[in-house]
Amino acid sequence: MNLTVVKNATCTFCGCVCDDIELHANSERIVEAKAACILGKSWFLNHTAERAYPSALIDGREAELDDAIAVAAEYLDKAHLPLVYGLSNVTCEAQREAVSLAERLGGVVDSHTSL
Amino acid sequence: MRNRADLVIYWGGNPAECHPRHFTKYALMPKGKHLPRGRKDRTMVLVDIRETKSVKAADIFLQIRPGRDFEVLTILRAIVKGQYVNPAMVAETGLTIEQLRDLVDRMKRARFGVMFFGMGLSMTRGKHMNSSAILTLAAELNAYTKFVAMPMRGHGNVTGADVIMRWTTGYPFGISFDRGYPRFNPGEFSTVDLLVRGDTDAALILGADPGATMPQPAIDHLARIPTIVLDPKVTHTSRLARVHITTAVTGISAPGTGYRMDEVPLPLRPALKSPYPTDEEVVRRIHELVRVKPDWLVHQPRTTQQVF
Amino acid sequence: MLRITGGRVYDPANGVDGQIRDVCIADGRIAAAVGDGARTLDASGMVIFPGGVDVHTHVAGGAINFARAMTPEDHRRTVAFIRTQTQRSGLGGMAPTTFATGYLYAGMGWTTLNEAAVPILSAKHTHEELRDVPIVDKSCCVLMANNEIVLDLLENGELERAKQVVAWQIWASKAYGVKAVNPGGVAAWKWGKDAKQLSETVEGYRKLTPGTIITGLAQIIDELGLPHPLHLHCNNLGAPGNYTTTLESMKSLEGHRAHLAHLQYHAYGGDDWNTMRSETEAIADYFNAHSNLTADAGAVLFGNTVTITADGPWQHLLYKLTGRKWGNLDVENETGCGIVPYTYRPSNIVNAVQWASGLELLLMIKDPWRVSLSTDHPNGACFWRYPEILQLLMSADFRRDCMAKMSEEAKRRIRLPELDREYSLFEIAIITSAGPARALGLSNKGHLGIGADADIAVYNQDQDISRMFSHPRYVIKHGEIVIEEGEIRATPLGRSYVIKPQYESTIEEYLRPLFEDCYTMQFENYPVELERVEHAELRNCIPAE
Amino acid sequence: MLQLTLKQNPPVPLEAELISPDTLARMSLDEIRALPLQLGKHRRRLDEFFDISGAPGLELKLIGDLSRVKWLGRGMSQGRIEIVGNAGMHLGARMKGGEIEVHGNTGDWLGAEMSQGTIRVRGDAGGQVGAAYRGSVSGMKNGTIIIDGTAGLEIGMRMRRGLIVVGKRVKDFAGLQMKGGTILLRAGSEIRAGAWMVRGTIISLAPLPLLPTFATSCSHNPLFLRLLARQLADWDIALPALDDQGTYDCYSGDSSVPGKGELLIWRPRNGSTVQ
Repeated sequence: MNLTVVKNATCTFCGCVCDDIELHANSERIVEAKAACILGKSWFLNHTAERAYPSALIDGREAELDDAIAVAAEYLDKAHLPLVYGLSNVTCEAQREAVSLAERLGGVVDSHTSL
Repeated sequence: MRNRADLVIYWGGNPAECHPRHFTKYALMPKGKHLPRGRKDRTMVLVDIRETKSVKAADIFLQIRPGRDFEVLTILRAIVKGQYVNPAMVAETGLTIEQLRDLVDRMKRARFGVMFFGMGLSMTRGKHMNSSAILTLAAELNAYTKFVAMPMRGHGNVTGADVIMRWTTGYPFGISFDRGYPRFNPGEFSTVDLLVRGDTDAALILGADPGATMPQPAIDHLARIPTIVLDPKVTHTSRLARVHITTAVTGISAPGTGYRMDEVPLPLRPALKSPYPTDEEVVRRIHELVRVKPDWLVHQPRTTQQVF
Repeated sequence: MLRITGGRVYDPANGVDGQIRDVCIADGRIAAAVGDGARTLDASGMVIFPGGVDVHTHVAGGAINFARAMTPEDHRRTVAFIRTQTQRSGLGGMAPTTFATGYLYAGMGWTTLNEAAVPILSAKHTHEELRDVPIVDKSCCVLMANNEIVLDLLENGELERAKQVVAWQIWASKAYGVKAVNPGGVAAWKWGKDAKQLSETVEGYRKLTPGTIITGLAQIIDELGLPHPLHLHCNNLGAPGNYTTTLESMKSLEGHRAHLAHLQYHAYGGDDWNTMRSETEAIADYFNAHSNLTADAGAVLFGNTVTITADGPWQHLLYKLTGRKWGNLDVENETGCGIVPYTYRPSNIVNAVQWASGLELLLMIKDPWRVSLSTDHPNGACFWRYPEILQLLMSADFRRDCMAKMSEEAKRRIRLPELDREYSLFEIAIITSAGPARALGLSNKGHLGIGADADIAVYNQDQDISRMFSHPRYVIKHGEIVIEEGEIRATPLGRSYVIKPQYESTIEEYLRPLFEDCYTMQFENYPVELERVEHAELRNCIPAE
Repeated sequence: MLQLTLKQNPPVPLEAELISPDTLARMSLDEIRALPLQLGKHRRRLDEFFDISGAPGLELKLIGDLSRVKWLGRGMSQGRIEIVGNAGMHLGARMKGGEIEVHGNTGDWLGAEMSQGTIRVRGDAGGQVGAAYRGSVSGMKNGTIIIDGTAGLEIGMRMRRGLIVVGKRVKDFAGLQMKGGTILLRAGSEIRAGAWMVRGTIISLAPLPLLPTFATSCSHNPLFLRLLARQLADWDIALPALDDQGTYDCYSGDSSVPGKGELLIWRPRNGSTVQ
């Protein structure tokens, strides 16, 4: 089977964000992460493209994505002071959306920095 | 710093294990334009409370007693300025006045000094004042030579969050929008404080697993209120949440941008295709649903004098 | 479609000086006529200006973003913009948030701005921020005069290759022009040194001097045919006696085009802070006689601000002088950027000289087309205080009132008391819009001729000049009414102007190892993707033969 | 006197900066009932949370556990607020005059950046008492804050003038970056008192862990303490200032700044104590 090779890939495991990693992947998992350190290797090799988890859970039961999004929106909209927290292991694009959502919600947005 | 830093100080961090390539790729080993012999042209000082694997890489290891970072940094500030320090009390830090004087000498003699500080400094007793102490020391050293200090961020893209919040809201973290504009007050709007006091009534958690790391009262409150988790895995927090949504993995199956700890943005190049949506997409879809609900801000003016 | 009737039109580029005439707008541009169905704005008793253009400001990028985090107390003081269904929230003040920056610029009738200092590694970040500056159109200048790769080439006299490198870096950073900050001085600051004299060898080099850097870059930019000339922040900023350095810099630019940034900060005489005085006359005399140069004022207003600059040495000096908080940002980067909150006071003689010098330059430079209004935001004052400067320029009496508060000693150090010139509205339209647009080479901006971008500010005709320019009745951006009666009506995204100069693709192979070594990032990961630049619009270069 | 009794504990903090004598004295009861309070992002009427009795005036009595009610008396310049119960964060922040008395505990930022007036807390206070908000150049500029119980971190941070008295042991960083004024710690503090202080005085009646950047100067009873003692007597607070009771060990610092602040630590003679 052919491997996809991604050059100059970036590792977001630690704050160094090394961008010189070469990834070799089949359709399901990364089989090699050249130049990555020991932490980076385990980060890259431990994730797969398989469906290891249900799309969504509502109250612990498997649920459809659309339903989970609708329930989430309902809870957040109803709250007086919702909190949007985390933002570490996500992309900047997701972070921008999260700040924008917090503003819409009239809530609090916060990251690991405050710890 | 790769090209110039001849004095590299790590404070309260263990790069050998937590940032393995920091030594080799960025700060310590590389041969720089002005440091042709690489590691040999640099002096590395490690300040920590215990002997970690990073000690092997250090020229000088200063082991200080737990919880004395602020005192040591404050003493250094005084020594830099040639001010009085009580020698008897210096001993309580675990170091001698000679060791500290030697460090200050090296700092002043350096052509370009850099201090990286880790969570061993910023998360221990004194917290933000410890960070403030090391940043102030670096600023004051610029009266003698070029000196900078920089936090060693722990997790992936926490720097990105910081940077984005700053340009969109003016503040780096802990921001409340409840009055329709950004307000900032660490201790009031910071997550642990909010949760421990029970001051929030819903939570959306993404890119973090507070259920595994926060103090128990904070976790208890997350379990009490409707909590929504976006994560590639079912995490500790997912288990106590009302809603969990599985998302693609940042940089592995989700494309986008990530910030390096020195605030340089880098493209993320995913190697896998995820069966799950990205965090970005899920947050946007939640936003779209909220947007069409009645707005809580309809009767407000467009600008306002701030409450705080 | 829109028709504005009954207003006095000031369109200096087309020689219109306050005549009452209709302005018609169709498809975002000025049109000869519009149909009867067009909305009509009655502008009787009002004046119509082309939208303001800021040739030199700092509104996005690592430095201003650091300043934001350093000034929470200032954010709390300001009036807040509240989120609406269509508008993001924001905070104004000394270092406004990105959204507020767009609202505040548009809110006084400015519709285009040039972010003047983008460190090469910050380019991607800067564009990300600029995407969140709504309403206004944007361009930016990338820093090059302390770029190690360029400096090494200039040191070795490899001008042709340096040109290729500069061209590649402009395109990779999606910049519009090239900025030189304290040429060689910032490189020296990495050793805690500075480069004060044009003929002095830069620390760390064998023969390279600030002078060679300036001439080399100016020549490269002319040869590449960039629409905006070399944007030069001269050496020795802010230091007493620095006017000689500035004169030398101007002389080294003969035969080339150049734009001198915040000239006020480079026009001081005296030997130290105790004897510092204004030498604007010497600067203005030379400048008046050399039409290859344009400049912006970098005027100072009394009050609070935060000073940020890529000029690290100056910032550290300021920190030592003031003892206020200080942040010094430094990445693998040719900027030792410093940030210091600062208050300019009329009682302080140095500040008084700075205040007067900016105004003197604006009054003594005879050709308004070659000098633009700027405060080097946020360094001299915040951009949203421009109307106060316009009032000072238009009223000699008002200037005298302001000077009454200054000490006699301060007045002996300046020329302002002797200057009676008062700007006309026509001249104001030049220094705020037509002139800077021309300096930037933006042919579709700064005028109301047919086909120009319909960026228009409509002000009440008012004796109170500051009030007049602070509160436009209408602001139109690309044909859309964005401000009406002091309210934000729409927050469209602006466009970004980007240049693609020609370079040979072989330069990439030369650059790759140097770049990766200098910046600890992969060469392929550096360039800013064009699609990440909001509404990018490519502008042409006209290379010299 | 107007009396407001809390009916229900709000689910998230209630911001009530409009509850202050300056605002309420000018209003009718109907206007007061309709006064907007901020419950998270939602704007609510005052009478949703409070029972109202009495007549509007410069005197205000608040009853109930108001520990989730923030910004009470913000910026007040006159009159008096009496709180029977606890109060939330920012009580009396930026106040310019008048008086607040709390028969209970208060949250953080009590009297933060106040410039005049008096606050008395019978119970405990939180952190940042009389402090500067993040980034501000100075904390309280004048006025008096007296706390019978304990207080938290960073009390008097960057304060410029005025007096803070705390009855029980306070947490770290008392008088952090202090620029003037007086802090009296009647039962001492945890570590780092006086850190980075520029000027001002911290008096402790109990032994205090010192930073290494403080130098011993002398042992004596400064004259100004007698004046302070007289002032404190009005509040029924005893301050030893006479030689037959003991002396104060004086230290100066913080030398890292370098600063000229003073730390006075009481050493009683022959086990004589202060209650």
